Parts: sequence; C-alpha cells; structure tokens
Amino acid sequence: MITLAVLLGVAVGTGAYTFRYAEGFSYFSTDPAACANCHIMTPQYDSWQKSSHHGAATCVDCHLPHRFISKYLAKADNGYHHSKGFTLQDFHEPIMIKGKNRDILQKNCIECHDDMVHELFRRDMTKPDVVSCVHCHASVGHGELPTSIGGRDENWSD
Amino acid sequence: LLINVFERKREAENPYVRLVEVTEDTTDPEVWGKNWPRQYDSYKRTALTTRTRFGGHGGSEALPEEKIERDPWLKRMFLGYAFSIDYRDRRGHAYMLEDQEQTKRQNVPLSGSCLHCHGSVMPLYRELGDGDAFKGMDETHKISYKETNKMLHDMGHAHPVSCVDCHDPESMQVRVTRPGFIRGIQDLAASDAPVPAIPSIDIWRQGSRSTPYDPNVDATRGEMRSFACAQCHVEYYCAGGFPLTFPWKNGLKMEDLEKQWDETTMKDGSRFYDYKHKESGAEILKVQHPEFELWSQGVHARSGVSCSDCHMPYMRDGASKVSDHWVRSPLLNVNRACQTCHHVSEKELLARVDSIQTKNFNLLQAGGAALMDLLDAVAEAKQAGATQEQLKPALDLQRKAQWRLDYIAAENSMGFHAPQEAARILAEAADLARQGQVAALKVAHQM
Amino acid sequence: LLINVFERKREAENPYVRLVEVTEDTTDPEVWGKNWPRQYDSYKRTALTTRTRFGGHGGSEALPEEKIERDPWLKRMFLGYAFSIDYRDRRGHAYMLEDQEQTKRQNVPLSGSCLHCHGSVMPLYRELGDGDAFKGMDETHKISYKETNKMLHDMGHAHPVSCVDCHDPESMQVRVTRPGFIRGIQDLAASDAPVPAIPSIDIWRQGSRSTPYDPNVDATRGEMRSFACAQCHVEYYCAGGFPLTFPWKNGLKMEDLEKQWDETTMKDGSRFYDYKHKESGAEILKVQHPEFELWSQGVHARSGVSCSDCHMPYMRDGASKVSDHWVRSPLLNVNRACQTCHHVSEKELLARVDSIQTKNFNLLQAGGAALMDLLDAVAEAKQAGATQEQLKPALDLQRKAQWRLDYIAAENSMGFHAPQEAARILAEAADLARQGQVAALKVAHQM
Ligand code: HEC
Ligand code: HEC
Ligand code: HEC
Ligand code: HEC
Ligand code: HEC
Ligand code: HEC
Ligand code: HEC
Ligand code: HEC
Ligand code: HEC
Ligand code: HEC
Ligand code: HEC
Ligand code: HEC
Ligand code: HEC
Ligand code: HEC
Ligand SMILES: [Ca+2]
Ligand SMILES: [Ca+2]
Repeated sequence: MITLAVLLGVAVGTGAYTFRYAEGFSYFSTDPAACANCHIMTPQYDSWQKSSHHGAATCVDCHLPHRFISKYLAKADNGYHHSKGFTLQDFHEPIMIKGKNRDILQKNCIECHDDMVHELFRRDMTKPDVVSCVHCHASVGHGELPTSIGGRDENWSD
Repeated sequence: LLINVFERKREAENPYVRLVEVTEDTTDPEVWGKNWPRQYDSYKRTALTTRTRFGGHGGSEALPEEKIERDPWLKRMFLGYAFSIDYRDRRGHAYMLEDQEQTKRQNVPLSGSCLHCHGSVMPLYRELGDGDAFKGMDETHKISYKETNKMLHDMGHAHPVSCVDCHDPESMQVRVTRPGFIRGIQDLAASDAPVPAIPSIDIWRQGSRSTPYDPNVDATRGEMRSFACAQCHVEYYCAGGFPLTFPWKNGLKMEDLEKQWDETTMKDGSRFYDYKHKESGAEILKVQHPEFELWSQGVHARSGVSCSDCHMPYMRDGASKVSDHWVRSPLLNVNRACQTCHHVSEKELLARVDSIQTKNFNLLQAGGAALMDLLDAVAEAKQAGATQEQLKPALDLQRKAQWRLDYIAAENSMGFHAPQEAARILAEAADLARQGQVAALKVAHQM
Repeated sequence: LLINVFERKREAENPYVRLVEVTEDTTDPEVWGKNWPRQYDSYKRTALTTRTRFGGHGGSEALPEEKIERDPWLKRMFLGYAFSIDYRDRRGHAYMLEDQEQTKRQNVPLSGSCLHCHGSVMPLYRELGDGDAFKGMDETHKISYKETNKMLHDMGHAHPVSCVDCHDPESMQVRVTRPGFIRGIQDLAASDAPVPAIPSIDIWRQGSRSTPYDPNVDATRGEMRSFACAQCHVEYYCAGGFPLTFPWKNGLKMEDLEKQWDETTMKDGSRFYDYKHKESGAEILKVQHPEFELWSQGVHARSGVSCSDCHMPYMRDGASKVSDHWVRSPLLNVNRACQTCHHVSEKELLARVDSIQTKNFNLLQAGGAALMDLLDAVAEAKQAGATQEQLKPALDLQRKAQWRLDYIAAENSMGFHAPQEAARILAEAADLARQGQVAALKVAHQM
C-alpha cells in the first residue's frame, strides 16, 4: 500500500518512462549518488563530499524523516516536487531549503545529536524548532563554498 | 556507562531535577548554582581579569584604568557632569554593584534609578510597589541612591545581575524582568519605526494592538537572547527628574533617540538636558552604552545573530553543550564566539575586528579634536564678549556633536556592533562640531 | 521531455568544440562568439538598458542622464577640469568606445593613454612598440587621443573590451593584458603594504623577489576573477605628462594612493596635480572609479569574493554552468549574484544594500555641502584681499578633502564595495573641508 502510494506520487510527477530513464528507481535508495542523478543536485553532492559529515551522514539522513512511514511519504511528496521542478524548470534558483524541508532537516540534526544539545532545549525536546541548528552550523552538510549556482538564464530559448 | 545512559534518559523525562527550590525571591546565584552548577561555574568567572585592545577590564587586581587617561579630550567634553569626575572602564558582571557603590560619581547626589541595572532589584521593586514592580521602580527615582542601595542590602538582595533576572525559576526560560526595558520595547513596538532586527514586533504590529507588545510572550527565542542584555546595555535617563526611561518612542536609530530627548521637557517646560557644559554652557545630552541600539543597526542583527551568540556562546561540557555564562569579550573566545559561523582562521577574524575598530577609533579621535576646536572657538567668542544668546547656534551644534561622539565613545564595541553605522555617526559628529566652530568663530569676529 | 533529459546529460560530458580559430589579433568578439555562443550572447547584452537607484545606465535610448544634475555641487567642485564640462553616468561595456569618442571632454586635448581601457588596444600597443606592448603603451601618452583612436579604427580593432582582452585564445583561461595594470600590481607587490585581499602577493613576497610578481602566473584563479576588471576599474593618471599610471606603490588604501600623487613631481619639479581649481586656485587631484581599490578594503575582498562573483555570476545552462558575460549591476540579478552565498530573500538583500548606499549617499551630500562652504570662505578671503600664499593651508585642505569626496563620488557602488571604509573616507572629507573653511575664514578675518 505504502509502496504503491510512493510510486504513484513519483509517477504522477514525471511520467513513468522518463522516470526510469533518469534512473528514478535509484531514487529510493539511500545512496547519495541517487540524488545526484539530477544534475541540479550536483553542487550539493559535490559540496557534501567535502563536508564534515561526508563520513557521518548521507543525503537522506539529513533530508528525509528518519521514521520509516513518514520517510516514504516525504519521498513521494518531495519526489513529486522534484520531478515537477525538474521538468518544468520553474523553481527558484539557487535552490534554498525552506518550509517543511527545513523542519525535517532540523529534526534530523537533533535525532543524531540529542546528547549534545539537550541542554539547549533545557532538556525539553518537545519543540525541536525553537533552536535552529543551521543558524550557527549552516556549513555542516555542504561546507563553506556556495552550495549552488545561480539561476537559469530566463532570456535564452531552451 | 549504564548509569550514564540511564541518567540521561531520566534527565530527558524530567527536565531539571532540582536539588534546591528557587523562586522569584531567590536572588543569590549560589543557591541556583546547586541546581545548575555548570552555568554557575562559568558565571562566577565574570570576576576574572580580561583585557583586549579596546575592551575587557583589568579585573580584580586594580581599579580599572581610567578611560580619561586614554582620551584626554573626554574630560573636557564632560566638564559639568559627574562623568568628568570618574569615568572608568567597565568590568565583568561580578563587579557591577561594587563598582557602582564605589564610583566617585557618588559625590554628586544620585537617584535610586541607578540600581535598575546594577543589582538584583526585582524583589525590592515589588516591595516598593506593593507587588507591582513597575510601580515600585517609579518610586526609586525619588529616593536617593544611598537609601535605595541600603534597602537592597537590608533585604538581602545585594547581588550583581543574577539568575532570576534572566530566567523564569519554574521553566528556566530566558525572560526579561526589568520595567525600564519592557516599557521601552513597548514604546518601540507602538511606534511605526522600522525594526528589521526584531521581526516579532512586525508580527505584533499586524495584529490588533489591543494588548501591548509583551517580549516574554511575543518575542522569539532568538530575540530573547538579545533582550536579556537589552535590559541594561542601552541608552537611558536615570536621574531624579522622572522615572528611568529608555528613549525608543521614535525608533532605535541614533537620530530617533536624539529626537525623543529633544522633545522631552523638564517640569518647568524647558528643553531636556543631562548637564550644562561647564565651559560653554551648552545643554548637553549624555549617552550611556547603547550596545543594543547600535547592534540593531548592523548586519549581524539583521541576520538574527544575538548578543548571546557572541557573548555567551555554547561550550562543550562533557557530552553536552551549555551556554557560557562567563559573559565577556568574544575576542577572548573567538573559536566558539565566531568560528561556528565564520570558518576562517582566528588570526584573520581578529584582524577583521581590529580593522573595523581602528577605523572607528581614529574617527573618534578626529571627532574629539573637532569638538575641542569648537570649545576653543566658543571660549574665544566669550572672551570677545559674545552672549549665550549669540552663541546659541554654536552651542546647539555642540549638543548635537557631543551626542554623536558620545554615542560611539560610550558604546562598548568601538563600533564593531555596526561598523558602517558607527563611522556614519562619527562622521556627523566631526562635521557638526566643525560647523559649531565656524559658528562660534563668526560670532567672535563680529565682536 | 525525454530529449531534454538526454541533452542535459550530453552537455555535462562535452566541453566546447571550436568552430573557428581565434588568435591574439582576433579583437572582434563576433568571431569568438562562433565558438562560445553563450558567453557571446550574454556579452552582447551589455548594450541593454539597466537602471538601479544609484547604478546602471539609461541604455541606448538616450545619452545617460548627467550626474551633475543630481549633485549640483559636483560642477563647482570640478571647475577647471574637463569633468565639469561633461560628467555622465557610466553605461554598459558595449558603449565604452563610443562614449569616450563622444564625450564633450574631447574639447580639451586628450592623450592616447585614454584608450587603454576603452578599446581592444593590445594589437595597436604591440604595433607601436615593435612587438612590446609595454613600450607601445608608453608611446601613446605622447600621441593625441584623436590620432591614436584613428590608428585603432584603421587597424580594425575599434571594439569595446573584447574576449581577447581577458582570455588566452589558446586555453581560454582568464588573463590580464593591460600594461597599466601589470605595472601597477607589480609596484604593489614590491611594496610592503598589507594586501589581505590578495594572498598570492604575500606568497610571492616570501620568495626571492628576483622576478617581478606576474599576475598571469602567480595569482590564483579567484584573484584573476578580480584582476580582469582591475585592468580598468581603478584610479589612474592618463594625461600627457607621463605614461598611464596606477598609483599603487604604497598600497591600495585611499591614503596610499594620495601619498603617491603627493610625492609625484612634474617635469619642472613642482608638485603633481590634475588641475587647478578655477575658483580657488587649489591644486586638485582627480579620482577615477577606484572600484578595485575600495573593494580591496572590504570584507568581501578579504573573504575572497571577486568582482566576477557578483558582476559575472555563474548561471545554469542545462547541466553546465557559464559565466554571465552581461556585466552589470548585481542588483538586477540578486538570485545569482548574491543568493548563492546569502540564503536570505531578495527583498532583504536589496534592503541591506539600500541601507548601506543611503548612508553613504547622505554623507556624500554632507561632504559636498562642507566643500561648498570651504569655497565660499576662500572666495570671501580673496574678496578681502588674501593672497594665494596666505590661503595655502586652506587650499591644501581643499585638495585633501576633494580627493576623499571624489574617491567615493567617482567610485561606482555608492560605497557598497566597502561600506565602513567608504563612510570613513567621507567622514574625513567633510572634516577636512570644514577645517579648510575655518582656515580660510581666519585669513578673511585677519584682512
Ligand atoms: C549533515 C547534514 C546534511 C547532509 C548529509 C546533506 N545535507 Fe543537504 N543540506 C543540509 C543543510 C544544513 C542545508 C541548508 C543549508 C542552509 O540553510 O544554508 C542543506 C541544503 C540542501 C539543499 C538546498 C540548497 C540549500 O543550500 O539550501 C539541497 C538541494 C540539498 N541540501 C541536497 C543534498 C544532497 C543531494 C545531499 C547528499 C549528496 C545532501 N544534501 C546531504 C544538510 C545536509
Ligand atoms: C528528479 C530530479 C531530482 C532528484 C533525483 C533529487 N532532486 Fe532534490 N531537487 C530537485 C529540484 C528540481 C529541486 C527544486 C524544487 C523546488 O524548489 O521546488 C530540488 C530541491 C531539493 C531540496 C530543497 C527543497 C526545498 O525547496 O526546501 C532538497 C533538500 C533536496 N532537493 C534534496 C534532495 C535529496 C536528499 C535527494 C535524494 C534523496 C534529491 N533531492 C533528489 C531535483 C531532484
Ligand atoms: C545520521 C546522523 C547525523 C545527522 C543527521 C547529523 N549529524 Fe552531525 N554529526 C554526526 C556524527 C556521527 C558526527 C561526528 C563526525 C566526526 O566526528 O567526524 C557529527 C558531527 C557534527 C558536528 C561537529 C563537526 C562540525 O562539522 O563542526 C556538528 C557541529 C554537527 N554534527 C551538527 C549537525 C547539524 C547542525 C545537523 C543537521 C543539519 C547534523 N549534524 C546532522 C551525525 C549526524
Ligand atoms: C557578532 C558578534 C556580536 C554580537 C551579536 C554582539 N556583540 Fe558585543 N561585542 C562583540 C565584539 C567583537 C566586541 C569587541 C570586544 C573587544 O573589543 O574586546 C563586543 C563588545 C561588547 C561589549 C564590551 C565588552 C568588553 O569586554 O569590553 C559589550 C558590553 C557588548 N559587546 C554587549 C553586547 C550586547 C548587549 C549585544 C546585543 C545587543 C552584543 N554585544 C552583540 C561582538 C558581538
Ligand atoms: C542587570 C543589568 C545587566 C544585564 C541584564 C546584563 N548586563 Fe552586561 N553589564 C552590566 C554592567 C553594570 C556591567 C559593568 C560592570 C562593571 O563595570 O562593574 C556589565 C558588563 C558587561 C560586559 C563587560 C565584561 C568585561 O569583562 O569587561 C559585557 C561583555 C557584558 N556586560 C555583556 C552582557 C550581555 C551579553 C548580556 C546578556 C546576556 C548582559 N551583559 C546582561 C549590566 C548588565
Ligand atoms: C539602563 C541600565 C543602567 C543604569 C540605569 C545605570 N547603569 Fe551603570 N552600567 C550599565 C552598564 C550596561 C554598564 C557596563 C557598560 C559600560 O560601562 O559602559 C554600566 C557601568 C557602570 C559603571 C562602571 C563603568 C564606568 O562607567 O565607570 C559604573 C561606575 C556605573 N555603571 C554607575 C552607574 C550609576 C552611578 C548609575 C546611575 C546614575 C548607573 N550606573 C545607572 C547599566 C546601567
Ligand atoms: C547560537 C549558536 C549555535 C546554535 C544555534 C547551535 N550550536 Fe551547536 N555549537 C555551537 C558552538 C559555539 C559549538 C562549539 C562548542 C565548543 O567547542 O565548546 C557547538 C558545538 C556543537 C557540536 C559539537 C561539535 C564538536 O566539536 O564535537 C554539535 C554536534 C552541535 N553543536 C550540534 C548542534 C545542533 C544539533 C544544534 C541544533 C539543535 C546546534 N548545534 C545549535 C553553536 C551553536
Ligand atoms: C544576563 C542574563 C543571564 C543571567 C544573569 C543568567 N543566565 Fe542563564 N542563560 C542566559 C541566556 C541568554 C541563556 C540561553 C538561553 C536560550 O538560548 O534560550 C541561558 C541559558 C541557561 C540555561 C539553559 C542551558 C544552557 O546553558 O543554555 C541554564 C540552565 C541557565 N542559563 C542557568 C543559569 C544560572 C544557574 C544562572 C545564575 C548562576 C544564570 N543562568 C544566569 C542568560 C542569563
Ligand atoms: C550565529 C552566526 C554568527 C556569529 C556567531 C558571528 N557572525 Fe559575523 N556574520 C554573520 C552573518 C550572518 C553576517 C552577515 C553577512 C552574511 O550574511 O554572511 C556576518 C558578518 C560579519 C562581518 C561583516 C559585517 C560587518 O559587520 O562588518 C564581520 C566582520 C563579522 N561577521 C565578524 C564576526 C566576528 C568577529 C564574530 C565573533 C565575535 C562574529 N562575526 C560572530 C554571522 C555570525
Ligand atoms: C559582493 C558583491 C560585489 C563584489 C565582490 C563587487 N561588486 Fe561591484 N557592485 C556591487 C553592488 C551591489 C553594486 C551597486 C550596484 C547598484 O547600485 O546598482 C556594485 C556596483 C559596481 C559598479 C557600478 C555598476 C552600475 O551598474 O552602476 C561597478 C563598475 C563595479 N561594481 C565594479 C566592480 C569591480 C571592478 C569589482 C572588483 C574589484 C567589484 N565591483 C566587486 C557588488 C559587488
Ligand atoms: C578594458 C577596460 C575594462 C575592463 C577590462 C572592464 N571594464 Fe567594466 N567598464 C569599462 C568602461 C570604460 C565602462 C563604462 C562604459 C561606458 O560608460 O560607456 C565600464 C562599465 C562597467 C559597468 C557598468 C555597467 C552598466 O550597466 O552601467 C560595470 C558593472 C562594470 N564595468 C564591471 C566590470 C567588471 C565586473 C569587469 C571584469 C569582469 C569589468 N568591468 C572589466 C571598462 C572596463
Ligand atoms: C584605467 C582605465 C581607464 C582609463 C585610462 C580611462 N578610462 Fe574612461 N572609464 C573607465 C571605466 C572603468 C569607466 C566606467 C566607470 C565610470 O564611469 O566611472 C570609464 C568611463 C568613461 C566614460 C563614461 C562615463 C563618464 O564619466 O562620462 C567616459 C566618457 C570616459 N570614461 C572617458 C575617458 C577619457 C576621456 C579618458 C582619458 C582621459 C579615459 N576615459 C581614460 C576606465 C578608464
Ligand atoms: C572583462 C573580462 C572578460 C571579457 C571581455 C570576456 N570574458 Fe569570458 N570570462 C571572464 C571571466 C572573469 C570568466 C570566469 C573565468 C573563471 O572563473 O575562471 C570568464 C569565463 C569565460 C569562459 C569559461 C566558461 C564560463 O562561462 O565560465 C568562456 C568560454 C568565455 N569566458 C568566453 C568569452 C567570450 C567568447 C568572450 C567575448 C564575447 C568573453 N569571454 C569576454 C571575463 C571576460
Ligand atoms: C561568493 C560569496 C558571496 C557573494 C556572491 C556575495 N557575498 Fe556578501 N558576503 C560574503 C561573505 C563571505 C561576507 C563576509 C561575512 C561572512 O563571513 O559571512 C559577506 C558579507 C556581506 C555583507 C555584510 C558586510 C558588508 O560589507 O556590509 C553584506 C551586506 C553582503 N555580504 C551583501 C551581499 C550582496 C548584496 C551580494 C550580491 C550583490 C553579495 N553579498 C554577494 C559572501 C558573498
Ligand atoms: Ca542618557
Ligand atoms: Ca586620477
């Protein structure tokens, strides 16, 4: 049931054929290379390789919910977003993480670093968003260099 | 290890098991220290010596070097004010009450308002106001400093800023307690001045405004990490004329504060001033440590970087990290205070700060020189027989120039908190002082 | 859609293939455009209209609005110089040759040095120097502009800055070609002035210094991304007296440049100046667009952020990235120019820039007012019968004040490139102008 929902979520976004060509199935693995299948993710992939977490965490560790069910739902949702963006090229560039994805990221920092940070929350971890980790540690996942290049040239005919 | 893990689990379920009870009346930090020994340990270090090029203090070894010695023109600038008697470097929080009690400025009569930022005064305020701390504070400006200070000692609350001043004893959340700040920030919220550094005010403004902005409820946690300091590190009026006031009705910019003082009148309807300059007779405004105001105009503030981020950075203590309560110059703590955000070498960061501070320091000296020239020209005009009336334009320019010069001299980061804004203010200071010089010279030559 | 994905994959694998040959003598960008159509396409857009609050230009529709109209005091400040005749806003690169040919400043005799930064002059320089471009450039200051310009046209190189000026036709690497810049940066390297923005000079200095610093060899790629622009966007002297000079012998700070001009003497041994002020007779230095110098004093430069990062940001082109050769105001391109590094909204970034520029603009106006007062005071003194000799202190202060004022007026970012440094320079400008006013008034009143 769940798997089906995921497949539908992605398929609606891309059309199954394209999806397969773009190696969409590897999208379900936790292999970072799966994300880098999309060239648009290349800067993040490159920068992650040079980051402090290269040996500690992969893309999904930081960007997808850790619990199984919500993980796959988020993938379906993001999958739709991603492939829609990829196809229509109508997203803001540089890509800047926002909204729900920012929350997921924040929760993931805390899940790994609960020990280290519980005092920051005065030992009350019920509101994980009150202290934003990236306020001080923005570079942990992607290092110092700009993580993305600027936007497409709108005036060019593609 | 097992015990360790077990303890950690317990901690998580039971935020802050307490060994002793702390309440609104527990002003003694040592008591709190039983529950939170790590914060207390670092808190106590504010008694240690610190020294940087422009900041820090000499610590307990000696009374801090007098600022006046470094910048001799300061003394002449403050002629007529208690500050010209005794203007010292600040020191760590541990000394705040002692330094106030010992300052030679005590020779002139001081009001009880002074204690607002130098002691753990909330129980005293409540006492004086029959439970209402705001009312209590309003009493203190009518009482002498000596008397108020004695009450504080007698009640057993003669401590420097203490845990209860910044923390809710129930939840340990950071909070603000000081009536002066709460009124000031409410004035600011009620105005329409832009506040790019305090987004929660913009959000409150979009509401009905039926209840006043309440920092303890409306502010974000990040903002509270600056508000805790803005209870004290701000420009104020605190003599006997009216209750302690933070002048934020028109906004947080240097000009906004000046405007409020210019519009304030004394009981007799005359224009407000802090003192008359002894030499020139100009009606002068004194600035005190506008750290919060200057910070609010800089790019760190706009980026949500709070006072605590730099002055109370997290530090590792065993497996967890806690806020460093040794509030001090971040230049003594660059790796934690700056390098989490700026991944460049300590040497380079110090060089950047030094470059900023040196520029402002040189402008400050140039402004001081201009002000001295203004005073010389006024003296020349007086010598030639000029009246105060004839000199009014020059003296008004002195007031404006000194306000600006003092704004940066009294601010404690040598302009680091907002580098371009500080340079801008000093630019205006020198320009206005020289305009005053010209005005006085013209009078002198007409004689 | 399928094709789309497929194409993107291919692009990423395939760097550029050449369709036509380009050499050191290929100054026509259209030819290069056959090989690198994307860069050429964006390059051509420098002819388009751009306009921001303080920057940009009116484009091809009209001659750009005259700067003088916006700041009327500029005209009086430049009395005696060709700039007071015709001081326009800059425009895009496409216009550089045309604008120079058309400026009314042509009414005064100009030297051939002018072309260094307005045309694709390298083949002409080699021709004039028998293969040695440096020697060739040294010839041009003795020839008139009209004549030099005619040679350029006759040789078929009458193009604005072209690909060959910044790129090695073999490797396409960014390079510098301009003798003026290469000499200037060698002077800088040979000095001991601090260069926090150019680490490769520090590295070179640690070597034997037996061969001069060579930017094309010693500089990092990041530095080259600024050097390409520093071939032209710098302060210079380019009249007939001596060869085109970039005054960097003492360093890149405003004071360092001033010192070099102050130490320069003309053939007759007298102190160097660009023009005598028509009203006051002061010996004035003219500043031209010190973008590179001001940038070098800011925190972006210290952080390794180059001109190209902001003015030629990378843009995505399918799977690959290309540099946007539409060199223009980054404010028209915030997402690519700023947001790659600053993950905050476009609105907030524009507000930050505006806040910086507004502060500097206001200081510039204040400095202008001070300078006008100085000129009035000098006029008053002259009226009263003062001699040039008696006025010398006032006139020297005018020289110093104008140098500073013009430093920011002629710089093209309204101080954004180094906000605090710009404010500091303007602070000094106003202070010195007012000191000059006082000096002149004193003379006037002694008469
Ligand atoms: C250690 C945690 C971590 C890992 C591992 C990680 N990221 Fe990130 N990622 C972040 C953080 C933190 C940000 C937000 C940075 C910011 O707010 O400036 C981010 C942002 C992004 C963004 C949005 C662009 C931006 O800069 O806001 C993308 C896309 C992204 N990551 C993709 C990836 C991919 C693909 C991988 C694996 C190759 C990956 N991330 C691995 C932490 C991580
Ligand atoms: C099908 C192509 C594709 C794949 C595969 C892909 N991405 Fe993306 N990603 C995109 C596009 C396009 C965007 C911009 C979408 C938008 O902003 O709406 C994006 C945006 C993001 C963002 C920022 C989201 C936001 O707006 O807050 C993150 C984080 C991210 N991707 C992470 C990942 C991770 C982790 C993976 C692998 C598990 C991955 N991406 C795989 C195309 C892809
Ligand atoms: C999958 C688990 C995991 C996730 C998710 C994760 N981390 Fe880590 N992090 C680690 C491990 C393991 C280390 C230790 C790595 C080492 O010592 O090299 C580490 C190290 C660190 C460090 C110290 C090294 C440095 O870069 O300064 C910081 C700070 C940190 N993490 C912050 C974060 C933040 C912020 C996030 C979320 C954006 C995050 N981590 C997400 C596992 C994780
Ligand atoms: C981005 C970092 C940063 C932020 C944010 C910041 N400061 Fe500072 N502060 C500094 C630096 C750097 C100095 C200069 C220290 C020196 O010269 O030794 C300084 C100096 C001071 C001093 C004088 C310290 C001494 O040792 O002499 C005080 C008091 C102060 N700041 C208070 C505040 C307050 C209150 C706020 C918030 C309203 C604030 N600061 C925000 C970095 C910061
Ligand atoms: C109740 C008033 C009060 C509060 C609240 C307060 N301060 Fe202070 N602070 C003072 C006083 C008074 C001094 C000077 C003490 C002296 O010179 O004896 C001082 C001194 C300092 C110094 C100089 C220390 C040194 O080593 O020279 C720094 C830095 C500082 N405060 C920062 C902060 C920051 C950051 C906060 C908030 C986290 C804060 N203060 C909160 C009143 C306060
Ligand atoms: C609104 C808060 C506030 C009030 C009210 C206040 N202070 Fe302070 N005081 C501070 C802060 C913050 C510092 C540390 C920063 C500095 O020294 O500039 C300080 C520092 C001092 C110092 C040590 C440094 C120096 O300047 O010599 C003395 C002494 C002092 N105050 C005396 C007084 C006296 C006397 C009064 C009443 C006239 C007073 N204070 C009222 C906040 C306040
Ligand atoms: C206001 C700034 C700030 C915020 C917000 C912040 N940190 Fe930190 N963090 C620091 C500083 C400073 C240190 C270094 C402490 C030290 O070295 O003593 C640190 C250290 C760490 C370390 C240990 C690094 C090491 O060297 O092993 C981890 C892990 C970490 N933080 C994770 C987090 C996570 C997860 C969050 C979000 C819940 C977070 N931080 C929020 C400032 C911050
Ligand atoms: C001048 C204000 C101030 C004083 C006084 C003060 N604190 Fe804090 N304290 C803070 C701030 C700011 C934080 C960070 C809170 C946050 O990020 O929400 C903090 C955090 C804490 C925390 C939460 C964990 C941590 O370390 O971040 C504890 C516990 C704490 N303080 C205990 C104490 C104790 C005990 C005392 C007295 C010995 C004390 N504090 C005095 C301002 C203060
Ligand atoms: C919590 C993050 C954070 C901390 C801590 C921090 N900064 Fe910054 N800093 C920033 C941000 C954000 C900017 C704005 C520019 C940008 O967006 O990168 C900035 C800008 C600056 C600038 C250039 C702007 C200016 O005001 O001149 C300097 C210099 C600087 N920081 C130095 C420091 C120093 C020194 C410290 C420590 C005393 C420090 N910073 C602490 C985040 C931080
Ligand atoms: C961090 C970004 C940044 C860097 C680095 C930078 N600039 Fe700029 N530049 C700006 C901004 C912002 C403006 C103001 C544009 C405006 O007002 O429209 C500007 C304005 C200019 C202008 C006037 C543009 C116009 O449209 O009027 C020129 C010329 C210029 N810069 C050249 C340079 C040169 C040469 C360098 C390197 C030595 C450089 N810049 C480095 C951001 C930058
Ligand atoms: C060969 C000389 C030369 C070089 C090299 C050069 N410029 Fe220019 N630039 C000029 C001239 C001349 C103008 C003014 C043209 C006019 O007004 O007709 C100009 C104008 C500009 C403008 C204003 C554009 C507008 O829309 O108003 C910007 C921005 C600029 N240059 C930035 C740069 C940057 C960035 C570089 C390096 C990547 C660079 N320039 C390299 C000579 C040069
Ligand atoms: C060292 C390089 C350089 C030299 C030499 C040079 N220019 Fe320029 N010129 C520039 C740059 C860069 C700009 C664009 C920036 C600006 O307008 O401030 C420019 C802009 C101009 C403009 C358009 C804007 C305006 O000010 O009206 C004219 C006209 C012009 N130059 C004429 C001349 C003349 C005449 C000479 C010789 C006296 C000359 N240039 C020598 C670099 C140079
Ligand atoms: C004013 C200087 C300047 C001029 C003129 C110029 N370029 Fe560039 N070009 C650059 C810079 C700077 C880069 C970035 C190089 C780097 O990052 O190493 C660049 C990069 C390139 C690249 C490498 C790929 C890329 O886009 O980053 C190509 C190809 C290129 N230019 C072609 C051209 C062509 C064709 C022309 C003429 C139509 C031209 N350039 C004119 C400065 C210039
Ligand atoms: C390649 C990276 C990069 C680019 C592109 C960039 N910046 Fe920055 N910016 C920085 C760095 C690094 C700092 C220094 C502070 C720090 O370390 O975070 C900074 C500092 C700043 C500051 C505070 C310092 C100051 O000079 O006032 C402002 C404002 C700012 N940037 C605005 C901009 C704007 C606007 C643009 C686009 C026109 C831009 N930046 C482009 C990296 C960049
Ligand atoms: Ca005051
Ligand atoms: Ca010049």
